[in-house]
Amino acid sequence: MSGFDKVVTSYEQAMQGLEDDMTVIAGGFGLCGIPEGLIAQIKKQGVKGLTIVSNNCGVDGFGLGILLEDKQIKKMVSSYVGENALFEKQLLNGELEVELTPQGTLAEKMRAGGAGIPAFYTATGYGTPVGEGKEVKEFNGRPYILEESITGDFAIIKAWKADRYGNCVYRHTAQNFNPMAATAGKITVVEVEEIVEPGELAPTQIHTPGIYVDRVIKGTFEKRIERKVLAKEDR
Amino acid sequence: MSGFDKVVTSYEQAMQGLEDDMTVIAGGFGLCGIPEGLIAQIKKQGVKGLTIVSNNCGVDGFGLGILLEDKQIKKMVSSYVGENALFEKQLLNGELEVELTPQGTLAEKMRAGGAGIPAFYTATGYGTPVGEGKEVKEFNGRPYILEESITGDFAIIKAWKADRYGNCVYRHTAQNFNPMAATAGKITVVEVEEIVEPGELAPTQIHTPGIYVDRVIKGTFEKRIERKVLAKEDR
Amino acid sequence: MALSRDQIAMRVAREFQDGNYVNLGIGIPTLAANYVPEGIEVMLQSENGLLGMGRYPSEAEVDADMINAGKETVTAITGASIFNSAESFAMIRGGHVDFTVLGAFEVDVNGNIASWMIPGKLVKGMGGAMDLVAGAKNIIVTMTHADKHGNSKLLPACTLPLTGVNCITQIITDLAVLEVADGAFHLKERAPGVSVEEIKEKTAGKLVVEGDIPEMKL
Amino acid sequence: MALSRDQIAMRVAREFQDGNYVNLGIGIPTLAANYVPEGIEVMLQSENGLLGMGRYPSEAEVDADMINAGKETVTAITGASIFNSAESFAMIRGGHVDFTVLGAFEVDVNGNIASWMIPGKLVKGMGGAMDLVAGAKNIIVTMTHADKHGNSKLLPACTLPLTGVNCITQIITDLAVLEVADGAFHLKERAPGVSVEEIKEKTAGKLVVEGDIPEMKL
Repeated sequence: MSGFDKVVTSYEQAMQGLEDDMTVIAGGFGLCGIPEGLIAQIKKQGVKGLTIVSNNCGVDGFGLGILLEDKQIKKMVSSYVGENALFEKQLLNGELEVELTPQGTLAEKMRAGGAGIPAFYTATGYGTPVGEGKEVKEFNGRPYILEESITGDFAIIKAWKADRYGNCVYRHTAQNFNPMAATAGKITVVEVEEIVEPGELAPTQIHTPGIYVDRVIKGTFEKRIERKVLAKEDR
Repeated sequence: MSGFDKVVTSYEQAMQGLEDDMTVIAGGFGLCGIPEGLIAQIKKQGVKGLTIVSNNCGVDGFGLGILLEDKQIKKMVSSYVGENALFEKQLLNGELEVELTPQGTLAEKMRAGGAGIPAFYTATGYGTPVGEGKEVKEFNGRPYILEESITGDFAIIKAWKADRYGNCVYRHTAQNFNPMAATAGKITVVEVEEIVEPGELAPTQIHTPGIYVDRVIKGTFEKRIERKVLAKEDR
Repeated sequence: MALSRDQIAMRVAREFQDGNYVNLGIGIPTLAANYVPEGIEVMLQSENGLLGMGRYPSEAEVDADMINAGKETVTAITGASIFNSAESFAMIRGGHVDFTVLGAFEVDVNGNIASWMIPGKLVKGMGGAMDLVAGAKNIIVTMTHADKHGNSKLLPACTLPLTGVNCITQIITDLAVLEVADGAFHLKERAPGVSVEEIKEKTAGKLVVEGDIPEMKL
Repeated sequence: MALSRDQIAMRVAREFQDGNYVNLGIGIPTLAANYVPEGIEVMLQSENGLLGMGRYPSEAEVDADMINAGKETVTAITGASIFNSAESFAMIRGGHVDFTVLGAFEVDVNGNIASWMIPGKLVKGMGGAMDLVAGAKNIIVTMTHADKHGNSKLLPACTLPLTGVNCITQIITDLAVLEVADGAFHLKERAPGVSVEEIKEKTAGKLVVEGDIPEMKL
């Protein structure tokens, strides 16, 4: 009766099956809500030629940025990048390809990928470089562009708590892209702060139902803050 | 500073602005999670020619079924209907029009309507009567049909609790279509069992953020059960 | 002898593997939940928004806010999750549900299925059936092999309006287990005591019979 | 005299009505939150998934899991809601956010905006800006009227790659408040002490000046 127990105990198990040239969808916004240990494991495994789909690419030395160090990333699909010098360098060298995608379109592409919607129309990006070469159709007199969904070989997710069945909840704004990314991976791996027993999470309050999750691992997190800004009286 | 206080105290206020020939999107699945008092108010107002978008049309004498009594409904957009004799009669008489829509497509059309997605592709219904006349496009060798989103002049919603800002939570499976319907109304009215103060609902546990909600009213509910089935030992 | 409804359900349940997420349609499919083999756990998805559907409630547990896709009162298992209809069909359409079991009026050799509409009769709607047949990874159709007049329901081409195209790969009837591939039904098992001849006779679509056809284990 | 950054923000804040949901971009737009008029409440949406963004945290309140769209540590107000990025942009794209305030490099007489990409410079990305300009009901662009070399940013046609087309209706600069309609900028208000002549001179796109142009109230 272990079919629903998604817990694994080593990072090797967590990322087993990851190979060169695969597509990995990663949750997180900036350095908030990122699966730190899973990213470290990808670096350790040394796989190359990865396409990474994630809103950002971390910073120098932290987050997805560490995968640049050994040139493991072939292509980034993101809405905002370049918070790191190494990224900039590899991009200008032509060692790294970037597909810039509007943030909302990126979130919707992941959701659509997980939901069996191969494509959808959006006004976002029409008439801009993002719309170039894409199908245009008018609805109620307004032009929209057709955007295709995204799925990945792996999805790597950071949640707050998960139960053994893979049901997840996220903490504060560390939710961000994680729930959509979790639906869009052929293999979805969740790194959590705490593993709880089934029943501890209220059924209506689960953000990611376990059906989307293949593996759960308990991690430890540095949770580096990108921009610490304090209230005036505390500065 | 009353701009975010969505609470109204009468059903007249709750449904103010509803007129003949409008489109109303209603949450609920069968008789579960339906805004009983808002439906009663529509009957009382006596508006005619309504298009109602809802997964079902209630039963004789309860739920949306009561709007058939005075022939207020011109058209139903639903996935499953005909649990009531009056519905069947009006349909066969040609007094009522029905647009049958697959359940998942219906849910997605409401979500898309609220999310500014005018249309999306789905495999559901391809090659069936549902797909007739719709645009077909292949993705990865599989044909999909283009489905357009749905929005309404009003959305009527049943939630468990809402705060004054309109943040809502749903109880058990009474959630169903309510969250999507809530996003797709020009005016969204929520009938709840309990009104709580802002802050009583945990921010990450809110199912429908108040931005989608225009009016909140406290109702009382009969909560009729359509099919009471008991465990064998209790029959 | 032809299988009973419960026996068909028993045979269906033998397809389940430990850890499968399963959506069971109304009727025979629902019965399959009663026959999940020892040592195997499946989690039931109900398309109104419940993953981890449990047994029917006791009188004290009855709650109008807790129903299944058949609008019956129901309970949730420990570890269940509850969500909205868009999320529920995202699971289904997105291929996250491992098995869907549902009934049908007709199935044909191309894997087409008709299950929701009989012209001339009142059409109540397709509910979630079209989404389920378009989305699940594996679909099992359960039905009687022939209607009460003896007319085959396994056809060269469906005659009724379709629920889905090219989507059915497995059929479990009161007489046989069949796979659908390459424009034919492939006979895999027969009900205890039912002859290959009888199955041939009641299968209107092209039937492939290769080698010895074993009797079903229930 | 040309307005300071804070004065532009003050003028922006006068556009807000009680009960508005507002998304403020980085820079001058963010400052507008400090100048919301007495008796008016707005709720701030941050596109990383927070409705009801509050002030910056005290040292004790700092939490790596609580940030805004600018990746700054932040707090939530009582009655806030937190959700995923798809839901956040459903709000934006679906037109549920009343106001978006954002900066720009250029705006033109057709309401086109360029704000994210300068060819030859490293392109960091559009983030959520394209979704915001495509989705919000009302968009206010805040920027200096001209660049530091004196070149107008209000053009007959944008020269840089666009962020959105036909979407800008209101511009608040250090010199003026303008509306965009019918292929022209319409001057509505001027900064205290700034002449219509100066505004004409620094507006490269067609400018319509009708009647007396009042000074802004801050």
